[in-house]
Amino acid sequence: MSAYRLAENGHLIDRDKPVSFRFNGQTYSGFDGDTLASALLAQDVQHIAASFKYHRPRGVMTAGSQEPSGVVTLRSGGRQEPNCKAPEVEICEGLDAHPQNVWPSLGFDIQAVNGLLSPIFAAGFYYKTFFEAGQTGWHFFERFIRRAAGMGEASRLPDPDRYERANGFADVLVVGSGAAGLAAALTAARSGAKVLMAEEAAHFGGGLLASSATINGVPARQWCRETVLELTGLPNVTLMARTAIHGLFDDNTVGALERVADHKAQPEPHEARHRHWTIHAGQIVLATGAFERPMVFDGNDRPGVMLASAAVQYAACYGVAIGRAPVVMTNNDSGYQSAFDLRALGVPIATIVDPRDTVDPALLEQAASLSVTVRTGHVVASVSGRKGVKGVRIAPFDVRGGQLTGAGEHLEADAVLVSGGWTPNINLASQAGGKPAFDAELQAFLPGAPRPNVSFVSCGSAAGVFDLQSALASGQEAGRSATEKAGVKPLTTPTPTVEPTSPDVRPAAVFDIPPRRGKGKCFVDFQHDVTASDIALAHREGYVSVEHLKRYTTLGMAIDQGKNANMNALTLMARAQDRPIEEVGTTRFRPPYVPLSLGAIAGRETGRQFRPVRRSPIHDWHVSNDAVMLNTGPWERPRYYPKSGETITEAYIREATTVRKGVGMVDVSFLGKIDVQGPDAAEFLNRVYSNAFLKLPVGKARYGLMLREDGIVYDDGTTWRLSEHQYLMTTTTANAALVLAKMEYWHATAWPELRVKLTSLTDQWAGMAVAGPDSRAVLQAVVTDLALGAEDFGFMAVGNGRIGDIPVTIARLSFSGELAYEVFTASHHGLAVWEAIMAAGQDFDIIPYGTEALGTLRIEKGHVTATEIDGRTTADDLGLGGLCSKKKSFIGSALLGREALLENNRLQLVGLVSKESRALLPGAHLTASGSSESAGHVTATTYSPALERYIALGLLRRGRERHGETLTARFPLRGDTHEIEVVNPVFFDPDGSRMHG
Amino acid sequence: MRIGCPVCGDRDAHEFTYQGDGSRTTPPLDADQDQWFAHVYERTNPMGRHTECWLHTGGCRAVLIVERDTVTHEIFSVRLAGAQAAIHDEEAGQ
Amino acid sequence: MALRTSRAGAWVRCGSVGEACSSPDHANGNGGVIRTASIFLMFLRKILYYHHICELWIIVVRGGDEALILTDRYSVLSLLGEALRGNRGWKRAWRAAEPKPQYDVVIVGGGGHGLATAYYLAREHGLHRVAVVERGWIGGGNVGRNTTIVRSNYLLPENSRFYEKGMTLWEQLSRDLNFNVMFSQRGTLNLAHTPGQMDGYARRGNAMRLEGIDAELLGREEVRKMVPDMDYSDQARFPIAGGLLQPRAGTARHDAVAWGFARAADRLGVDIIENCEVTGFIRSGERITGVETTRGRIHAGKVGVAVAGSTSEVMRRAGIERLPIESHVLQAFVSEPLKPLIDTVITFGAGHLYISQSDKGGLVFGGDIDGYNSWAQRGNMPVHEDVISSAVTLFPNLARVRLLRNWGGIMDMSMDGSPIITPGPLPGMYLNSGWCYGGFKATPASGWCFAWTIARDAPHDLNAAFTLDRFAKGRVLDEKGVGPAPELH
Amino acid sequence: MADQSAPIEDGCFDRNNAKLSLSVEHPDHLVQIGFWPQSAAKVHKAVATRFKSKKTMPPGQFVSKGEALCIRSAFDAYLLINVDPVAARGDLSPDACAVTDLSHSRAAIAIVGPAVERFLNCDIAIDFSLEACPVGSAVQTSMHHIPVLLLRHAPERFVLYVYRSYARDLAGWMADMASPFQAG
Repeated sequence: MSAYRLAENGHLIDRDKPVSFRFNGQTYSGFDGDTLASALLAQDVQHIAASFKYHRPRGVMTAGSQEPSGVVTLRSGGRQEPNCKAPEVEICEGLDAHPQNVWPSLGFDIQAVNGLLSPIFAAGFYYKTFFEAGQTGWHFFERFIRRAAGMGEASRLPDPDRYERANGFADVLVVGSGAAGLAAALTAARSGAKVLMAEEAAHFGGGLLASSATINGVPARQWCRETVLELTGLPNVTLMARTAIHGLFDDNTVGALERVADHKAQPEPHEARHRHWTIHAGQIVLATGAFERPMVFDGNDRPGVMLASAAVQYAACYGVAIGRAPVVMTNNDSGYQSAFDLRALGVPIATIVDPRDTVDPALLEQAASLSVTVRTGHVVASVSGRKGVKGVRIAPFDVRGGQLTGAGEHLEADAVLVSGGWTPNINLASQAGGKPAFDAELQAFLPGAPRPNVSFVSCGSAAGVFDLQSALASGQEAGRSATEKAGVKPLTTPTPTVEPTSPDVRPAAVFDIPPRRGKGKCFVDFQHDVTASDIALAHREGYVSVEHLKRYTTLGMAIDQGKNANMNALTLMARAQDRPIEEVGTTRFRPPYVPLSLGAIAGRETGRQFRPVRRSPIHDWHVSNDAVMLNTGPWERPRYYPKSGETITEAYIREATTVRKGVGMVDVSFLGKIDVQGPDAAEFLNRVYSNAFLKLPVGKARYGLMLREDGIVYDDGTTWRLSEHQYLMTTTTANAALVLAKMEYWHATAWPELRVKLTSLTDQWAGMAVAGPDSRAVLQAVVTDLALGAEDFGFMAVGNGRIGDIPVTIARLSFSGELAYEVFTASHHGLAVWEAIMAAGQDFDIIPYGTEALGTLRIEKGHVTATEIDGRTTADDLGLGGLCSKKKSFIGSALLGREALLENNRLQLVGLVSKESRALLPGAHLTASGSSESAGHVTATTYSPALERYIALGLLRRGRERHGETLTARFPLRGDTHEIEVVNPVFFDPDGSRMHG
Repeated sequence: MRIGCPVCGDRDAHEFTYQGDGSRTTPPLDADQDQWFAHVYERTNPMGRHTECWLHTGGCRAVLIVERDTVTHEIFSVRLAGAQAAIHDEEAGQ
Repeated sequence: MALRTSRAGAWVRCGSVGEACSSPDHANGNGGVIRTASIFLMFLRKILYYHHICELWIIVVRGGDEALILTDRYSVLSLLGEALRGNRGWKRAWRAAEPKPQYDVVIVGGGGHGLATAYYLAREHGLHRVAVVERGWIGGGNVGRNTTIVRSNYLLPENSRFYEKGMTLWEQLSRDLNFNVMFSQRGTLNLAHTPGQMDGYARRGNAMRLEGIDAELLGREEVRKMVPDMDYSDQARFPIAGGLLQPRAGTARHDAVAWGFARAADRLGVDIIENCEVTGFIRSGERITGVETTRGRIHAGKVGVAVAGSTSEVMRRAGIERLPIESHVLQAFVSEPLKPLIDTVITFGAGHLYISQSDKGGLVFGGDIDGYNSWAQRGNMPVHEDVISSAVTLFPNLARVRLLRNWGGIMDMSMDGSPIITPGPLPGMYLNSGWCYGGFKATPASGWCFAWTIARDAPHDLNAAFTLDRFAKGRVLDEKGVGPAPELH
Repeated sequence: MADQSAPIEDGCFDRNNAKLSLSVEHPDHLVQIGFWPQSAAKVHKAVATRFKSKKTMPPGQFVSKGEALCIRSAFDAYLLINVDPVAARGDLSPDACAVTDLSHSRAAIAIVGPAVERFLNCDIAIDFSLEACPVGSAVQTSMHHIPVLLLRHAPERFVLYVYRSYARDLAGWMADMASPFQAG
């Protein structure tokens, strides 16, 4: 004896297309166009959920995204989706929905016992206990609290669906497609402005879809359809349904979620499930409508208690009657209109209860004509029934005193339709605007003025204009002014005529009915089970400010985001504080306006496509030669080239040994490369590098050290002078972008007079280092037009030659400490030059080597990299103090001399040798024997084939004075201690004879 | 937030990289330790109108001086820094 | 044991046990009988409590439905007792104090650090004539806006020792404050994705262990056992190589920390004065001797400033124009409430993301600051895209979970990423600032050290390094090694 | 010697249709001429004479003469395409300008079809409508954290230039991004 499908009506459903779906393990059938809520109500399934804390039976209260209670979980597996609002879920064949947060079942939920203990579980109870037995006690209780808390269960499997991002542009963005939205869009569109109208629901029209009014003589629905048809036909208009505008950010940048395929069993191949739009709007018209306001009375959360306008929508749009004997309670005239509309739609409304003593006689007359009894001066004091409405208690009520004035009487009823007034939807306006203003007539807040860098205008019920005719006019005016501000000449059209005039929504200030003798459960935030007594308790305990109240009671933090709770909470708070609501104020609304899938915001930047991959021109060769690759920031670099099952250690030892004894080649295309060109290039380099660069001759390269402005080492690399005005600077791979940006900053802000141009060449040049005693011979075998003999091409020489007919630039540099050359060529020819050198090197058993072997070689030479240049070390700390010129000023020179940077107990670069002939561990800490106080740490370790010992570099306090000392390298994470000896960091060929030979 | 790059036009702020307080003028390299300390370490950090330096890393790589309100994020002006500024002004003059 | 009566009721400071037992004013505060009875019962209760006999509370039912609970301690017994009486007996958590003209110490800023400082001034240093003046309502600033992570896994000893002191305070904070701050020691796991990152975490983890702090270096399979839902497939752009775990770290309920400290401080006589903005400072010569506020002048022997992101503006009102601090917006995000899904705190190593799940079921996460100066407590969408693409990359099952709320705090980013807790810069003034991302986890330690610094007019060893003049001397504490660029810390 | 000018895997764009098609392009040369206030007039004149354009073009545009294109990439730089470095310098002295050969630093991808604007807007927050971005526009922006240069040759034809090291990855990203436009 409750909700049922009406014989006719329901213009959004197609009665010829049945759709079967499952809920709570049972199969049901609805029609195409039904929502999960309307389809279940049509078959009298009202109890579909349990509340968060007390697990009270809950049903659907609204017809849209405002829904706080009717919340279910859809599907299972990777597409399982918790916390779905039943009125938003469009059913499709085979949809499987199930209740959430219930155990063992919806019908028999053990946790409902919480309801009996509710006095204990009042707001904030968990702050007052659970800590008596310390942390162990808390952790014990916490497990149960976490399992009881939380609504639905998220999937633990990867989501198979595709998500996308997109950007949209419009002169005028219209948010909402109700009367005001359509009027605004029409005005702007007809004026020729580029219009984008977004509607959160599946269909355009908003309140018009269930309105019994006529516009220009035709039913509102038809006017809406015709207007949408006209807009669809205009080329300058984009209409987006199922698209919620969720955020209004700086400079009219708007965030929107388009639910592309939620209404399908699953998306089409290549189709995104959701698309997140970033819309850049010239002007914004907020036609976001208003929420009908629930009222606070005993049992107001029972399934079957619903907003009056929602019941009208279910009847008009889905052909569903909410009950056979519903009672309407309203504190304003719109409740009457809903009752009359329901009667016209075939829903048998018997009684209207209105706390006001005097009511517009026309309404009473119309009620009488429909034999609907009206009980003025009365309210629904309480609802009886647990899993549905069995009956109500009607009682007399004193509006001024705000109290029941009698026991009242019981009335048979199977639904309670409530209208507690209307709250303009000012979420987006509040995100981006000033403080909202309280309207005493409407008992609600209106949008504040926009911030200076945001431009929007509110219209229709979102601006407190509820009369349909005025709303259309207000929409037109908003469309006109937005079009004008967007720089398009607006065309004005006469406002459509509306019959009959809309009911007056101004409410009597009755929003909560305190139960007699304080018994009874009156809910303010339905989903988080926050009751009127919780608010009184919060006030008593001093949580007086509106933000304290919300955080203490968790009011407004559920998935309806306070849409139903905020105004009633503020009213109760203002009364508790004995202050007008304007002074109590409201909290700032925060994005997003509706909950939105993380996948949509992430778009396609997940999994393998999370961040781009950068590859060297020689990449494919490395892969086809079994290189094991390593992520170095965005780059993929060869780490080592294992031969027939070699371990990484065996591979790098072989590679490093070959370079020391014969010849090897490593891809260095990853180095940052910058063209520094112009008449003042030399002066520029002299300012950014700590060592002198003015006199670097053409055809020579030099190692350069770059400091930060605070004197700490920033980056290093070699710079080659290619011609009088052109230098090629190389930087470390990791700092390439940062160094270029820093140099552009210094050039533009400090030295604009310098005639120099800085350009990235990282991808213009492929680079390879040929290193080893045989390197000269290999290159001489393949390079023409460039004499590479020891006397012709000395250390740090730079010259141009050819390999085949490919031009190459060669510099005699060495990072490995061997005789070595870096061969640069234009990227397109990188592979060809690499293969040519490999071919020429076959007679010398040339091998490719990777970053691991390069690490071994540089550690043996004591060359520093990012593990030593860690953003805290000075040049002197690293033994590079000599590179800080005393004869010039440079970036960092002024702050280099600060007290702490000159102390002698600083961490200094040292060499470390294992005294237990086993591998040293990077990240171990160096302690004087017998102490556990860290005096430094191990930065990089390797087995040294050249020295046949395990060696490492480290940073040690007063390191340079402690060569020969024995220390303990502690690695407590592995319980390892290791006796080591401090030595000079240049282990191998300290005088560089091999490099200079 | 959108920044009007004088070279590229109006662009979303994610194309730009903040380079720090733009109201400071880099001291000459041979200025003393106190001048450089004030430049490197001290900030007025106003609540309101603030001069900033941005780099259009996701676009033309111009260095820009932006005046912006640190409370409302409203941007009052954007101008080029360095040599580009001189060339821009000269051409705007024609 | 000082007996001090105020207008409404008897205060009894209870010796070394250091717990607050007093019965501040109750609703109508009348009648001498009540006062003497309450003092006698207080003694009785004190004796019983001292011998740790179970909590005793006495209901005195006095005519009508007015009842007086003589103890104001939270406990399961007081919860049950009050439940039977419709929860009408609970006291205000902190009194709505009116500003007095003179205090020994005035703390500017009613956030976590300001309230904690006032609490420790009263509890550790016996200073009761203390006021906390807050511009809005307490807990409205960063303490109510962070992602609730508590840890001490720092590299530099100056930082790790300070934050470890915080950890020891956190571990008994609920009992100290008699307020459940829900400190959930579920571990913090920093993920590494390259050998180099593993080495970096080894250095940090070993440094922690040498300082006696818990730390474990996990390999890929150990991480997978602990957090199975992350992406271990070959589709991962930056495969997980392992991670550094601090088992004792975790999360705490941020609002409870502010309210817990406020209530405990109030019980020790501290005046908490909300809606009281400091508009200027009272000086005699160079010395700061009080504050001008929107609710009148308040003189004080010492003034402590703990206003985090607003530091520059407040100090400007004391004539200090330039500081090594920039205010930046850091956004935070919370998802819809879910059944238990993530059981530890996780940070992503290949993008800036930290994520955990609150006890109410919402996933709480954040990442980088927006990168430009801001006092707006809100940010823009590019950060949403970066943080959330990192979250969905790390947990591919989160694509279908919904974002419920997004907000921002004002971070006082210092020039080396480490805080400032120091006497000065003017005589009679004490500064607590520079907290960048780390303010919430530091709340107890910052309060404890700042109280010591104010009471003793000299820093404790734990905050001796957090000076204002360290930058001029080059004695920076740069955890990340990115130098004097506030937006990079 | 294999020509490695296009690092994009063949078959990467194998789902082209009438709505949207992607293809690899092979520009010969790409040279940047950087200059300073003192030499601006001289360089403008040199470029104007080569490209027969009357006045100095503002940044964000390009002009073409035969195969050669000239983009004003900044107030102090031009980018010439299909003009070799020596010709690009012409008789401008090293004091007057910095000529940088970038011919090997970029790969090029042509994007053609009626869906080109919607496709670009998947990642790029720029209004590509013809009013906002007419033919002859040179747009320097970024896509998927990668800097790109877009030239609009025709209402439905853009050529995108991307740094070479990113090219293969961006091509894969664009192919995936194009799939909804090219499906069915």
